[in-house]
Amino acid sequence: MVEQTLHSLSQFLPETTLTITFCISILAGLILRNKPKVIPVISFAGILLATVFAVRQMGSSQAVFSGMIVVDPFAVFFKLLVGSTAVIIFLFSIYSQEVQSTLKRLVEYSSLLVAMTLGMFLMAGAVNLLMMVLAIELTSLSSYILAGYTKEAPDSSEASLKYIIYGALSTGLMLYGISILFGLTGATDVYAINRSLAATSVNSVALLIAVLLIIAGFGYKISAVPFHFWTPDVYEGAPITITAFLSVASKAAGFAMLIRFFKISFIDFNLLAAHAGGVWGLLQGFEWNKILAILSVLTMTLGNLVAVWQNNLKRLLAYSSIAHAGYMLMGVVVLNDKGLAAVLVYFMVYLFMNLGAFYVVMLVANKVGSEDIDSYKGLGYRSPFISVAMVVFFISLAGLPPTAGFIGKLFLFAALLDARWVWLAVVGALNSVVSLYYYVRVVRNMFLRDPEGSTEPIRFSFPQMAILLLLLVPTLLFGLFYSPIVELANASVLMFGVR
Amino acid sequence: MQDFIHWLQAPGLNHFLIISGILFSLGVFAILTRRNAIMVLMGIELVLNAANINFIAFSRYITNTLDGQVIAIFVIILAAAEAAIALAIVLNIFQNFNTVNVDELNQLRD
Amino acid sequence: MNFLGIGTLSWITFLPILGMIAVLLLPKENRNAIRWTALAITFLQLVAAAFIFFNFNRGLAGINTVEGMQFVEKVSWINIKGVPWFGKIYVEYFLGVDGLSVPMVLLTALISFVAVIASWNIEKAFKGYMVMLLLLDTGMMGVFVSLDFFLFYVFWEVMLLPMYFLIGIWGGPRREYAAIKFFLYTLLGSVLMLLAIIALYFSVTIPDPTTGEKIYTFNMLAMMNPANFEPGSLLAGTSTYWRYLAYIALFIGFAIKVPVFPFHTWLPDAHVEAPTAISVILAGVLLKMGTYGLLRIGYPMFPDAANHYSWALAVLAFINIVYGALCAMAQKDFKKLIAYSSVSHMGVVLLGMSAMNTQGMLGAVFQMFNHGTITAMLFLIVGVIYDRAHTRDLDAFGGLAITMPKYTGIMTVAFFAALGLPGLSGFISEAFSFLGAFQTHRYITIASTLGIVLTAAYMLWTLQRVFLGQPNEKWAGLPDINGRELAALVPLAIITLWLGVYPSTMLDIMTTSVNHLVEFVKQGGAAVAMLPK
Amino acid sequence: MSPETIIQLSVVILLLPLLGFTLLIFFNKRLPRQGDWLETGILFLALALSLVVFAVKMVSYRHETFQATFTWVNFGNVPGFGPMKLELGIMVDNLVAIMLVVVNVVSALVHLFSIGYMHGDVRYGRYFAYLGIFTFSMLGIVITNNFWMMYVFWELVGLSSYLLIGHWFEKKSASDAAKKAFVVNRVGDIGMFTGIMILFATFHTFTFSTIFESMQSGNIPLGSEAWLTAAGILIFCGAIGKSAQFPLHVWLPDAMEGPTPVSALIHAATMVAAGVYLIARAFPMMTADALMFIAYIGAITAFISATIAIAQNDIKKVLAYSTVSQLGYMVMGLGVGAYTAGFFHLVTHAMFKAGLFLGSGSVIHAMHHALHHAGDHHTDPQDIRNMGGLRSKMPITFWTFLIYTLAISGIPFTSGFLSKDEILAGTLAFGSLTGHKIIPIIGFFVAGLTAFYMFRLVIVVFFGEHNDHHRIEAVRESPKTMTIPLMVFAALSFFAFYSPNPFGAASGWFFDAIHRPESVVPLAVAAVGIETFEEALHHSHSLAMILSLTVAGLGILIAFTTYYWKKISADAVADKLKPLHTFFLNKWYFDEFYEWMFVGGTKGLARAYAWFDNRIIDGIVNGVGSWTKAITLGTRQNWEEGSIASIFYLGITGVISLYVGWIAGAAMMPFGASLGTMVGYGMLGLAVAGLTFFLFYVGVGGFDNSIVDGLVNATAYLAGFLGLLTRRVQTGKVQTYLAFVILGVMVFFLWFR
Repeated sequence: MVEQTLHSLSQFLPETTLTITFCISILAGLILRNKPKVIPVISFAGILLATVFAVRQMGSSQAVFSGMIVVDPFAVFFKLLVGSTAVIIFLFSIYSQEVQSTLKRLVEYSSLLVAMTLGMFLMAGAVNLLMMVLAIELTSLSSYILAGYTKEAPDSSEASLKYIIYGALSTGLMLYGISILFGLTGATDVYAINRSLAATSVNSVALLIAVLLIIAGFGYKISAVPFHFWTPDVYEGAPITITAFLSVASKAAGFAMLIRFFKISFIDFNLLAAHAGGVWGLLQGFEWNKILAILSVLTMTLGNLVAVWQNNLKRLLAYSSIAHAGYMLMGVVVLNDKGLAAVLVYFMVYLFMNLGAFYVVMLVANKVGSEDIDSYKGLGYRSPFISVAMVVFFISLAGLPPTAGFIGKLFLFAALLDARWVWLAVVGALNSVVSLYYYVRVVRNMFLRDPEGSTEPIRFSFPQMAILLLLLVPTLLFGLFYSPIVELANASVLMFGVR
Repeated sequence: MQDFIHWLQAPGLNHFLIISGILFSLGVFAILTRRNAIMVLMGIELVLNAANINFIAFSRYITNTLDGQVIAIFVIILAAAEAAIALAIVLNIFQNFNTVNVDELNQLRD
Repeated sequence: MNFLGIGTLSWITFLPILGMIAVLLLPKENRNAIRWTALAITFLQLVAAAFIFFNFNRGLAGINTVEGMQFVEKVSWINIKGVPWFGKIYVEYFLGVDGLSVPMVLLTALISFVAVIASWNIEKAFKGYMVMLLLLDTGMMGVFVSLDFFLFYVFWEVMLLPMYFLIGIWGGPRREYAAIKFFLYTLLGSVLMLLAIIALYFSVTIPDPTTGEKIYTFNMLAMMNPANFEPGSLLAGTSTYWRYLAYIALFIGFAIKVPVFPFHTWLPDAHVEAPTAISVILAGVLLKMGTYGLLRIGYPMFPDAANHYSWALAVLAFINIVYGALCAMAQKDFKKLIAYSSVSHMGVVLLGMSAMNTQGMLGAVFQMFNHGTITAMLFLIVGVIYDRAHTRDLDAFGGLAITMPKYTGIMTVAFFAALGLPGLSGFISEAFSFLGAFQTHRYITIASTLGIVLTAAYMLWTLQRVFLGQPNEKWAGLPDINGRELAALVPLAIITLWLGVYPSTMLDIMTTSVNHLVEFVKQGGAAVAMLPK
Repeated sequence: MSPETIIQLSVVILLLPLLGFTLLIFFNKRLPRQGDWLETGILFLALALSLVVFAVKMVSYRHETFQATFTWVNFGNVPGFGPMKLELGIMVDNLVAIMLVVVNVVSALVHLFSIGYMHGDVRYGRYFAYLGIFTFSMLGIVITNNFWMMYVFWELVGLSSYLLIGHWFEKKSASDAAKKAFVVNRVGDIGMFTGIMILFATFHTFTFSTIFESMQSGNIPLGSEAWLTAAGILIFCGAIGKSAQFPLHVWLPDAMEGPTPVSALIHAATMVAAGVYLIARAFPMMTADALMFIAYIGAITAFISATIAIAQNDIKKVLAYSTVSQLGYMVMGLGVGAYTAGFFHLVTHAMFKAGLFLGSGSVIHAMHHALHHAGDHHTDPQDIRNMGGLRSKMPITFWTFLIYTLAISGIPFTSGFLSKDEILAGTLAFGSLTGHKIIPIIGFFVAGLTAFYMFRLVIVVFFGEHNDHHRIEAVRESPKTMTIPLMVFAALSFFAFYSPNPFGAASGWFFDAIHRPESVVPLAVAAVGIETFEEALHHSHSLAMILSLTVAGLGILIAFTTYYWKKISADAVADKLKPLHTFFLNKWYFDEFYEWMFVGGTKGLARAYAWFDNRIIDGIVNGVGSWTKAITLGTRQNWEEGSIASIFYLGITGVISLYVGWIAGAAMMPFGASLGTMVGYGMLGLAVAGLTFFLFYVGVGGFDNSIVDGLVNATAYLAGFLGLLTRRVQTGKVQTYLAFVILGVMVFFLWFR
């Protein structure tokens, strides 16, 4: 038992690191009251270290802590994704006015970011429904506070309250669903659920209710329609850094859990072996992927159509991120590893392009003081480099070559067509046309319109540009040379205990 | 009628499930209708506890293990943590808006 | 073939990118340096195109064989090793030209060169304009030389953004609407095309030359060989539902670019609002991409569907020809009239393509080239008058033949070329298209000849309204066409005239390839032996 | 001289005028006298060369045909066919040799004439350049050995005609006429092109001889005799356009807006005769039906235009209609099988009609100067009612004009007598062989009419009293450059150049050189054979001569009685026959008819009774143009809404729309459909009808804007509206959100249950 725990601990190094960083951050905050700027450095170092440890886990595949958590390529991939996002968010925070203006509370900010990262790491590896709920809660509780981080601002606190009420209900629904599933299968461990479902048939109505309630929980996390309502409000109200973090990392962790839950719980492993490379067999004839397909269509369509009407860039990006969740859900619908690999590829490019877009919004908001689309008028002439970068991020988000966003879409559509989900692919493709419209609205304001008010050039410091390049270069490069991301994705779809 | 009384007299899994269902519904009802933020949070507690009852009932009648009970304990802790943070946020809201009426918090919309 | 270790086609494609970088490095104020750099670059490109033209082996067919392609450059680009559930992904940087693409390469180089001359005096953000123009140039050239579908698609989409900016920033009063309409419309087409590409991608495998492992590939030539289609894959077999659907998706993608009725409404807006040089490029090169795509991709990859829908294409061609001409006649705006005339003339290309025989296809490809040069002249001509009078209202002019005799002279050549006067190149391609189409679609072709009369009518009517009659007092002081404008127009006029008299200069390039394509499509894509010279 | 030299010389003849054009179009401003001497010199050189070719051909190679071809386009190894090449080339046979001389004679003399006539014109140099390109194109038509080049040069003469008619493009009427000429010709040309397409589809070549050989071996177009006939008629459509045959003859009178020498060269002697030449070239492939069609078209044209010519008062208009009439004669001649006669008439007519036009040019020139001298800018110098008594003032012009008139009237000892007589004999033979007696009847009637209206012209212009002494005093004979051509043409109008026998052309060199070619069409559809026809011709010769002399004499007599002796009052006759006279004066109301048909009461149904009196405003092109415009622009922009014309238009389009809708709905409805299906199809039909009507109402242009583009925009708006709608769901109230979550779960549950 002890041996097992010790072994588990050794495989738990990234999470342990984060936990310790969290503690140190808080303690250091108490001790170094006068030097609050040190704390983020500690947290940053901790997250960087945890990410490095996560990289070192690559290739291993095992269950730890009595099967509560697994360490497998799939989990490592998402840890890497979350870790990188956290690192980049810390870099953003250096230049975020919202964060820097409340210097005294930097301890809170950075330690909660660490906690949130920890929650997401756990989400990536959780294989027990209880573990999943706990991980979600850890993430959520931190994010509730962070969303309301600038607590003097009414927007921020309103966002925070909406977020917690919404999140709490979703957790409640999910727990209720889990309890029903527990009743039906007698287990909370996904492998056990799978075994139970494979062995005995269960009441299909009860199963449906349970799954729908659980989907409500996941849907909230990945902001899928109709569980998305919190997203625009919270994204708008929260500080930009937090919004960016939520839009990428939180979504990624949610997807990791969703995929793992469905793939392990409801797939017929016997059929899986027989049809290597083909479409998975479903247990109990329960076509959960159809639910996800509908969800996906609703999500991307609503996200895109509503985004057309947004004038606040943060809110526009919120809807855009909803739409992107819809695209990624398509990859889950197809029920094979190609689809999953496509989702992973998409996440990698999404990381760069979405963070890039948020970063530009943040930089501009710092200078102009507004996130309104009108404040972007003539920006192309005041700050060409930033604007060109924004154009690149936007056309990448819209999915045009030669940017990485295209590769993401390419692999998603490829997976869909390969599994003959042609109608869904067509819907997705048409949606990307709609999405172009609102991205181009911003581009139009930047280049086609003349500046309103000041026409002074806006200048940014070199490090600010360096961070931008850090995001810009991969967005372009992976559009033309995508072998690394695809190979990484291909290697990362492997889950512990499957096949 | 006789049967019903009989049924009532011999509590089993279904009794618990029905109670839990009622509790869940009440919770949801409270969440959707109460305008005071605190009351909404109370509704959420109801929902969580409905799940707890399910867990324990299933644990008792179906699996015969302690899994359900353990989960319930976790959920209770979780609910406490959530409530703590929620109350802090409500407090902050009250400072900013002078109200805890969730209906009036609609600055962020469309 | 190689210069500095880089192949001709790479040079011709990426020269503008080099120019773009050079322009970016130049100071904004130095307009002369910028314009001469751009001109030099496009001129070099033109030289490279001429080099290709003169060194092109007219006896090789190309189309579906890599041996038949010339100036081939083939480098592994993306090579992702296979996993059990996901085959090997192999994308090549694969360039090559055959008889279909060489005329287009020439056209692109020529029109780009002319466009730079026509852009000489752009006022606003000159540097940005040239950068965009050169980027656009690379995109266009790339489409015509790439033989890997992925590469093709990348180039195809790369054009969109510069075009959006060129229309949107430097365009007319309704530029924003026109630009976004162009962008969305074209994107709609290309996403459908993308789906078709993906479907093809998953249906076609080729064995790895070394290991024999099956690899998925974007190689266009591989996609043309029915033997490469995986049995049981989405697009395997012939004349299946999915194959027709994929063909239609591809077709819509290309049809929007052509544009084919009813997908043409972006065109009048975009052409009218774009600055002169961009209208020239739009009409001169961009429209050809649609028909080129159909010939290069749609036909050889889906010969069954192409045959099946050839009548539908003919009907669409008829509608394009007649409807476009009628719409042109209804216009009061000079530029819009020319824009609609493009719809009509591209209909001739479609008609020739629907013929599925040598004369028709030859006519179609030749018409692509000729329409490129002729319509470029027409737009330049409109640009000249708009620069001077700041109006394009057809009824506002009159008697310009007296005020601007040289201008009228060159205009006459362009107008008569557009209405298909023998001795000018437009006639030959039109006549060949009709001759070919008649053999396949008798009555539709006869009906389409109506377009010939209508074209003559609206062209001459325009000519009369603008150039003939008593000179309008208001425009008495208009200066005649200047040297720079002549420099843009005269080469085009000479080409039009030369090809009208001796078309073999261009036709010889195409015949072998076109014959091969016809044979290939007729046989339903069955492997066709190389045809003798 | 070897055949090669003949070919080479012919090529030189062909290219000389092109050289002139190229030099003049670019350098006319820099050359002394704007280069008229250059172009004229070139033409006389070409004339000399063509005379050499003609002489050598006639003397040494009378029965041979020379061809020279080159590969113009190589189609390579065409799938399903094998190697295919497009060979173009030229040929020289007797037809060509004669035509070369005819074209060059007329052209050279017109050049010479123009030096005087066009003196001081604003675009003097360009005028000569245009003459050059015209001559080049015309020679191209003559010399080619294939349909392709025929079509190419066919269009090119159209271009030169366009340029020359529109020479004075400042005048709206001139540019209108030019446009009309080009577009109407294009209508004919697409017919010709379709014919060529039919031939090419089968024979894959354009060369006459190859096509005919292949046809002779039983290979007919598209494998059906109907298509063969169609091909013949369609090719003839080209001639209908270019030779101004009914119903496309309307452009020629308008073309008189061009300078008069141009009318002489293009619209009298050469270009309009190209149609006749085309028929002669394509003659072997004409079936009996096609020839019958040709004969009737020719006869109708001859008759209609002769009647119109009677009532015209513009000197050039009279000659224009006379030209149309004579062209009809030639076409009729070819159609009935009198091949040689038809072609012969082309040659003789070219000489005297060119002379007539140049003569009229001389008169107009003189009148113009006289009026100018008198400071009179209102009197029309072309109206014959303003002339009279010019005989003494312009003796050379008068005498030559009289000779031409005698020739065209068919008086013995003139060339016109010879050719006309042969044609009339041919029609008689045709009538007796086929029973279509109406053709000879028209032929003789028109011969009489011709004599009548031509003498009317001569009498009114040259005899009688001048009605304005002051004006006539200033009239002077034209300069030498103008009178010399007149005299040459007059000389060429005598019989001696064509036949030693003034009463029979058959004994002359012409009939020896030109023979009707053997038909290559299948026997079943071929026209009457040559021998049979010759036989019948032989029998009708004497009768034809007597009859033709009689009607010509009668015509002249009536003309003199009416206009010279004034025994019959022309006005009184005109009064008595008022409707008829108005009818002729208004050119049979062709323009009006087209207008009425196409414009549909532009002038209003309310004035239906008065439509006989309507002024001539638009021509057929404008008529079709108005309709086309109506289709492109719709009611709103074409006509005032609520006007009679618009109501008429809407009525017609309404009927069309209903018909289209009916086809879409009712005709597609499956038999025995249920009520629901029927209603559905009915709705579909109504929708289609509505859409069609809307198309007509707003025009194609409006349709494109409102419907096609509208659909695109509507899609965008719909998407936007949906977005706006869903945006409203985001109320900002968290409880609403939660309600939606619960609702969402429930809906999903119900959906997937």
